Amino acid sequence: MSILIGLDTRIIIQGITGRIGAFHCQQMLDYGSRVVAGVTPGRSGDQVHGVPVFNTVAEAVEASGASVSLLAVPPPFAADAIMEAAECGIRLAVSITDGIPAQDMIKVKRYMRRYREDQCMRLLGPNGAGVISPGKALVGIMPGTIFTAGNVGLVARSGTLGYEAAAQIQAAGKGISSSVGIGSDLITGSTLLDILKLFNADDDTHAVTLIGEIGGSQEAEAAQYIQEHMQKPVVAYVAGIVAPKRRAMGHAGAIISAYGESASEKIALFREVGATIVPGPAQIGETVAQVLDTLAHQT
Amino acid sequence: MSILIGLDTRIIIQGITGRIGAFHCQQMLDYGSRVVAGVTPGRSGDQVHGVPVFNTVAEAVEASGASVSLLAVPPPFAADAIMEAAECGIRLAVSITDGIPAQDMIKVKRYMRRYREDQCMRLLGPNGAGVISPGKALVGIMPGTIFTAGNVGLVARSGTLGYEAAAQIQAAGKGISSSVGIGSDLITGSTLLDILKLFNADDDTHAVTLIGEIGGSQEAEAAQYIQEHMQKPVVAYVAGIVAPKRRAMGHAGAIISAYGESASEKIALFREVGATIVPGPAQIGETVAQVLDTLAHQT
Amino acid sequence: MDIHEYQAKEILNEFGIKTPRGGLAYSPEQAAYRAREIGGEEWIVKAQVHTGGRHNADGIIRCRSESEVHDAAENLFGKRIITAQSGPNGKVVYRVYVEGSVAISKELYLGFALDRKMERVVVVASEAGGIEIEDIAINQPDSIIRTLVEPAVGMQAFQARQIAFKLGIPAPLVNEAVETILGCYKAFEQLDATMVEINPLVVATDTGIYALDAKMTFDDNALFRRPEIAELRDKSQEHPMESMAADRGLDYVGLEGDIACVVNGGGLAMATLDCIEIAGGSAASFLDIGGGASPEKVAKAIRLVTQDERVNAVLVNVFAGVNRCDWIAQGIIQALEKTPLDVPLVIRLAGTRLDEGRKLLAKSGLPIVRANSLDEAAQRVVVAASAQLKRRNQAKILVAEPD
Amino acid sequence: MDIHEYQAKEILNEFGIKTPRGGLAYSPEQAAYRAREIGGEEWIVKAQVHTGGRHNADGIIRCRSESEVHDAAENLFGKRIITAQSGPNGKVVYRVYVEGSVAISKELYLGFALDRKMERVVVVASEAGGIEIEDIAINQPDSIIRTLVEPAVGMQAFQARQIAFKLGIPAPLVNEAVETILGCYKAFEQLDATMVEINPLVVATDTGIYALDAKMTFDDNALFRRPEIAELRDKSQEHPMESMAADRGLDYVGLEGDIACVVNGGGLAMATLDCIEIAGGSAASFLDIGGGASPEKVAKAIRLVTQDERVNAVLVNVFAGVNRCDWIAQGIIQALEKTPLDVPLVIRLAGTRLDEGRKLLAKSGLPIVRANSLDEAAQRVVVAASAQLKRRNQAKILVAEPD
Repeated sequence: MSILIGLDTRIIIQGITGRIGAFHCQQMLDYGSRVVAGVTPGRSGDQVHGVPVFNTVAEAVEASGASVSLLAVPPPFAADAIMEAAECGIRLAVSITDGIPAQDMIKVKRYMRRYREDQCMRLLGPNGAGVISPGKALVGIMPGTIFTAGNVGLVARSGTLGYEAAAQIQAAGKGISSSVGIGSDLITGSTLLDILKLFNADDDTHAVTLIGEIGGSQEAEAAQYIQEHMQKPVVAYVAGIVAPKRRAMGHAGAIISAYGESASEKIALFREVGATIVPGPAQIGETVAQVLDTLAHQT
Repeated sequence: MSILIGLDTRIIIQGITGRIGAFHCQQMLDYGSRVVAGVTPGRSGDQVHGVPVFNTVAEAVEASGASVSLLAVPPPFAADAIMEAAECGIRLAVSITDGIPAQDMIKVKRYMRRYREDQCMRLLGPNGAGVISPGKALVGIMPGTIFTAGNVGLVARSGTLGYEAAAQIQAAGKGISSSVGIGSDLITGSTLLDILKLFNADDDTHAVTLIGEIGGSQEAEAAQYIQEHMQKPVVAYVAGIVAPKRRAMGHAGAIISAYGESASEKIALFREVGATIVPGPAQIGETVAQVLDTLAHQT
Repeated sequence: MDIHEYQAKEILNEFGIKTPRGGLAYSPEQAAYRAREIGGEEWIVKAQVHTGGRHNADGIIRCRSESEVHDAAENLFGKRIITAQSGPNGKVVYRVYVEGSVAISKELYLGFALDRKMERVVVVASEAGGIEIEDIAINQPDSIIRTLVEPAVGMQAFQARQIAFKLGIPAPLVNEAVETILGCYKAFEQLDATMVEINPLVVATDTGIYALDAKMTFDDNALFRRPEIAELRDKSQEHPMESMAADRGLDYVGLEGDIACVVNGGGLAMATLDCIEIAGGSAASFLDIGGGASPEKVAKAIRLVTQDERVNAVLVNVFAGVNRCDWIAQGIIQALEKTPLDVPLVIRLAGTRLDEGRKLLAKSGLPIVRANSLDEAAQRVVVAASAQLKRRNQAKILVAEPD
Repeated sequence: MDIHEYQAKEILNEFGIKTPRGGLAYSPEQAAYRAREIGGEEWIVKAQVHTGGRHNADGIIRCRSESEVHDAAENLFGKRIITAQSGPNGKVVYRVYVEGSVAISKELYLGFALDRKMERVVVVASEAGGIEIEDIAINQPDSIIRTLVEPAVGMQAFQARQIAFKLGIPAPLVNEAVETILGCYKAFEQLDATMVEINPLVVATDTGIYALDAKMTFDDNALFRRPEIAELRDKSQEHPMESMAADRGLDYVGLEGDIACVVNGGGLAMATLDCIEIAGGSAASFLDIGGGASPEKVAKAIRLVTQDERVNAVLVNVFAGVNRCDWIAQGIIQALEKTPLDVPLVIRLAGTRLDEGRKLLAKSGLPIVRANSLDEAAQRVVVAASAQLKRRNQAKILVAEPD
């Protein structure tokens, strides 16, 4: 098992005929992902790397039976494309687009909430790396080679820092069940907490590595969940210990930011709820390996 | 028992200092309704018929513990006032305003749906008569004298036709548990179905009188519910048998109107699901009396 | 509230919808002048009346010269256009719109309306444009595409794209079609329309997407905040009684019989008509005085319905809730004291301040028939109307005899 | 993107918010002229700089004559305003805004921002206006009113009314306050702002509600659809490096140390800084090249960070996903072939097309230090920087000796 995607996942790419869409189509196909259709309005009948293109998501889903979409759509059109996916039967959408206006994302999230929870599309990103279940499927932009199949669930807000963690875990001789890049935008489709829940329920995931960073309340929510519900060891790293101190803001935004948004506060929170803290950014791999080895020893 | 309101219901009036608000405040107080506060922005500290006035619904609710509101607010401000009630702890709002723009009502309904079902405010109207539980409380504009307490639940789309039915039931020597005027606007807060459900669950209601009319799908929904769930006899009247035949519309609106919107189709539907059909508008009272007497005979 | 085609097109132009070049004319000479302004070799002269179906009623004329345009306009001015949608009296032409001809490669249907059950705006489209939507619904129901708009976010581009592709719009024109569809939606939403219809929406050979006809109807309840729309009202297109009623804050509906009804509330109005029918009579009209009507408003209502020469009796049936029977009575007295009625008047009052109302009427000594119930009211007014009809016929015979 | 107070006021005026009469000036003479235009007996001369806290930094001067206005402006032009919010370099004054004085009876705070956790716009208000919101939050936390806006319908009048009454606005001015609050919300929403702040919002004796100061910040991601806002950008208020970076599609953050970092992604950037710190070094800056960077963009990035004279070493740390190591290598080679670096360069590449990238760098024969891991990269760049610092100091001594 794995989370979100597996061997049989059927995938479409929205914006498949664009430079970025076509590139990742090739990368995903190379990895073995089942990219079954693409969407670019007005390009129905074309093919990209052998994948048939349709005018609309509805047509692509109907023809291919896909339930997952990678969105490589430029910022001005990205919100519309996400809503199209939500409306047309996609259950998991991965938006890799960087630069979507915040109000568009407010709208998108509002729109997605119209569906009942069990029919609601899950969104990763925007500006996120996507998801990989090593050896099974890749829906995103991460380099497939740095992931070995195994039993660590990896979730990171930052894409590249997630790669760093994956590469270190690989170098430490361990493997990954699934890895998720949430994206670092102000408003994201999914949170650390959402992904933790999935790992908690996944039999193939024996431990979870969580890569947080300064800002926002996602780590605090995740820590609370770890304390109350998590049945697997969690290894946590939070980037930004020496990040530039935030200047006085002098405006309304300042008092929204709650206590607990600095890296050191977040690390303290994770320590409190029993997570294993990674001492420095270069020690992610070895810390994960230690935790896994202890686990193996216990059972 | 009764539905929606009872002896202890605490009521506010939004727009209490207006001509219509003040008039119905007096009428409701005369009937014995517990009107505990009123709202008119900028008039905090005033009194209307001894009822204290507040600037906002939040203040009025906090000071009075009210959970029900009668809204006598002019059309341009009515949607805002309904949303204020929904946001500030009101559980039942009765909007008597005639002439609220349709798009305002779309917005209001959209806004109300943000609350979970069990926290969602119930709205009667707009352009509705409200609700009366005879001998207990009146929140609306119906003349109290035409209602005698008893065991018939009465629900009507039209306000004045509801009065007609109530007066006939009274003249036939029968009484009413609660009576609800839904309002005849295109978009209403509650439907015949919503009120039927409440009557079905109310021990004091032994039979229900339903007054429908041409247009819309409320009667069809109600008929389906009667067939599947209704455990009490229903007496149905549908006005508009000789209503002017609708002219050809020649536009998109025409094909939205589904089959079954004419009075005769609606009557046929009610007949099919076992409701007792009132032969003519002047026979509502006697038909109800017969049904009640048969019921009494059976038990 | 309805507006004219040319007004709808002007509005839609502001929202980015393309229409053929055209100009309004109030005279045949102006129509010919417009044709020259527009240029080209073919023009369409279109009667500006508040009804659909003009094509079948010769309200739209194709012309190939300026003098043909002149003659077509001359033919249209003053003409009464009677269609299935116009009502039996039709609508008189006081303005014509002259439009350049467009080379059509595809005729589509596009409409926007409120779906009261779903409480949302619905977009209706079909490849089978150019004929009435009712006919499309009967003949080609599968061609109809229905799209609901989520009110939280409004219509989205992807929805418009889906429609455009299903309509078979050629790929290079899809973006223009999307702009057209979204533009109509914005006009609908921002101007409180209750209906926007473009039929046909055409794909013109080589030149793009055009609205060849356009209808818009607006929410009367929202006119207070749309003064620019309220200004477009054209009373020449309204039934004179409806028009007069609306000016007085009343709601008038004309029917075919001879009993005028003054009532409060639509439901009670319909029940009253049903009762009159059961009693063997037939209503000439009903006039809804609404809630909280003042004596003056009631008096106006009585005077209004009795202007109708077909009327043989008047029934006032008011069940007062937010109304007051004493004010109703005062209004009736005002009306009758000024101009005595020459037809019988049956009055049934109930509800708020009934006793006060009855007393006022009794004290007035006016010749009115009182009824205590709906049933009684209907029966008495039917009897009164048929008696009046007899008297009228006798009077006619009396007048006719000397000849 | 930040804009000036006077620009924010012009925008808010369009949304119905009242501000005192005022005018912009580019010279002391123009400032005095503005004062005469405005009239009255008292004026406020305000430095137009992209930072709050101008009051404490003598950026706002009250004047009682036109010559005082002239002198105040003269004093401000060219001055560097340094506040808690401005950064250590402060902001230089190139424009002043002259404003008529208003008789204040109440100073309030009103702000709008995005609440990322709630994914909604939040309205923050307080009776304790005139001081920074952080200080209000510490000193009078109970005075703060927070209101969330439901995105499906936008801010409603009742919410603005609640705020107005809680702020203790006198009843006759509540409607004006409601219009002001809703106007700010509309400006926020319709122009893709991320922050609107009016501090103080004042109740002026007898004359109404005025925005005495106004700050607006806009969503950089939405500028593509707000050209009228994008035009308001004032580069004189930006850090030159940030400004240059932004012009090249890069994201630059200046820090206090001596190691320049070129990275991809904010998270990896922060981890890189953490690693350098752990290795005993300190970063001068980091520059994020983002995703899918072309060789040209990478070359620009290298050239940009090395313009900083404080820099003793450069670290390129790229973990390529949507980026490509071969393009990164090409960019580095381009930059170095044109202008050889005079500081050491440490390169750590990983991810997509790593082998191709490494080969290109090896083949180029350029003097670069290669690292295989984050750890190694940090250690090597710290060593390189400290060696360079020594060389620099020696060079200085060598230069200094002849004297």
